Amino acid sequence: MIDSEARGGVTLARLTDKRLDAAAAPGFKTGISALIEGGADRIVLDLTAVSFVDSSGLGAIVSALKQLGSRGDLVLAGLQPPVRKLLQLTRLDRVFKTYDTAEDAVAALG
Amino acid sequence: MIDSEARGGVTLARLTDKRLDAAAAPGFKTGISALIEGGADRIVLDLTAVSFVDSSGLGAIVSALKQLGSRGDLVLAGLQPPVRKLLQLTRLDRVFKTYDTAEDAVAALG
Amino acid sequence: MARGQAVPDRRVDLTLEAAFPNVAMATRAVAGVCALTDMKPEHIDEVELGLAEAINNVVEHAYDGREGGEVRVSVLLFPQVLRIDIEDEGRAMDPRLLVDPQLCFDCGDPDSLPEGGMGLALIRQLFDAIAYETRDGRNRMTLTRWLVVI
Amino acid sequence: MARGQAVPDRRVDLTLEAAFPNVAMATRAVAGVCALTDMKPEHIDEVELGLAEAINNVVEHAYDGREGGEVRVSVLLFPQVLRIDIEDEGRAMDPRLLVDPQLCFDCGDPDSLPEGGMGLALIRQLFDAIAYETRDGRNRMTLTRWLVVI
Ligand SMILES: Nc1ncnc2c1ncn2[C@@H]1O[C@H](COP(=O)(O)OP(=O)(O)O)[C@@H](O)[C@H]1O
Ligand SMILES: Nc1ncnc2c1ncn2[C@@H]1O[C@H](COP(=O)(O)OP(=O)(O)O)[C@@H](O)[C@H]1O
Repeated sequence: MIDSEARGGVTLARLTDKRLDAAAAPGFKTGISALIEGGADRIVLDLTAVSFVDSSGLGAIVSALKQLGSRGDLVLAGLQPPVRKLLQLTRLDRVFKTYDTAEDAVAALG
Repeated sequence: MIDSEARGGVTLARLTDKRLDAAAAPGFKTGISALIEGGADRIVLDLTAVSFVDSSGLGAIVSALKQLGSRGDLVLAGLQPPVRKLLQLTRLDRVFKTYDTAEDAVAALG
Repeated sequence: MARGQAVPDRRVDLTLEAAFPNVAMATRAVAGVCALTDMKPEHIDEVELGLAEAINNVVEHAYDGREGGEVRVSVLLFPQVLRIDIEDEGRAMDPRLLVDPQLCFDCGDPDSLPEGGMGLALIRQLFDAIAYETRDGRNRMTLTRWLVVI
Repeated sequence: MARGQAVPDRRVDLTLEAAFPNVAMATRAVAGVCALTDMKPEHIDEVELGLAEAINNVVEHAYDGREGGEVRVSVLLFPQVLRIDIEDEGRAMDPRLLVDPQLCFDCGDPDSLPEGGMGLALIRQLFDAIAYETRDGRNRMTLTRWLVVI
């Protein structure tokens, strides 16, 4: 569900499923939390494959951001229009940095 | 439902709805039949807007072809992939001439 | 060999009143569900067409075009299979009609071209397996489509 | 003024067992149905999101995450309106929660960021009208979306 890859000091975490919804959120939370506990502190979440996120999925991303706290950074890449819309509607677009592609995001964090 | 237009001796009949299915077939049949009775004998059926045709819709097109008989011609234009597929599966692709665009079809019949 | 009944990962049941305008509501709904799988768009189109033919038949034949009848369409997603059950309480179909439905016509003879009678032949081509049974006045057609090549 | 009940042009009813994996079956089904209208893809996405939030709430709150409960989602297409009714027989919601649901947080304070509590605020933003009523142990949320600008 999360494919992760070290890119220098940056962790590129790619979601492989199409949906990050209430059914998928618990699995995502476990996976991303394990990455953070394993030492990932600068994380690019690549959502290129994800066509749908609901508030449970977004809540799980927020929870990862909180787990990182001030010692790290988590940014989003490859947002499809419905995902971008959800960020706007919840105003969390003011909280998350977003990049068009995962490569852009890795370069910015690296 | 059918927008028709005289192009020289050719009648360009454009379907405006997305679907030509069992719900729409009777209305289509009435409309196309009226065109033929009104004297249309070389007809281009422009299906560009149509994303779905079922066997009832296709049967209605066949019935128009039969109504024309040997004194006329009816060709199809702008077939979307699902419509092309239906023609193949029913082997009626051997019966109907098809053109990529309505303009191509009008030129060929004109 | 005793074989247990598999439980689908996900399921939704649709009910519609038997009337042609409602058929597209069900077929579009199933097409929408198919987007949860890895099916290609052209394969989803095939499911939509085959299902439209099957439900049209229920409206036209099982309920003879009379309104008021109920059609139930159950959509079951298994890891590798999409199963769609279509149920009605109308006139039963002779299941032998499903064995080898034909599309016969002579290209050269316009009068022989089919204006109908294509539904069952399409359904046969568009699904990997079809079953039909009548039990306690309830007819059920089961349409199965593999989501993977095995 | 006596006003009669409008009859939809087309209708389909969905039933699902209250479980998160089934929610997408219903929301994708409704997204598929929306393609019958002239709605733009981004508006269909909005309906899908708002409906997902509403059904998730039924699974999570009305049925407290317990399995076995039934959720019914009716999809009604009128010439200018899409109406979706979501019904359950679980715990009723206090309808005052719908009046003015808020999304409050402080961008500068990570601890204040919401991990939940966004559903009702999203639903409010994504539909033109929302109603909720409980009658005879049955809860019904009605979500309405105009298909045209009036
Ligand atoms: N669901 C059904 N219930 C009862 N009879 C059916 C059903 N489906 C098909 N049939 C019978 O099988 C025949 C062939 O069906 P089909 O190939 O779909 O063509 P058409 O519907 O155009 O007649 C129908 O004319 C009808 O007699
Ligand atoms: N369908 C429902 N049935 C019962 N209670 C509900 C329902 N929907 C929402 N609620 C109540 O309203 C609160 C706010 O819901 P919402 O904004 O969706 O956020 P969340 O679901 O994350 O708590 C819920 O915590 C719950 O108490």
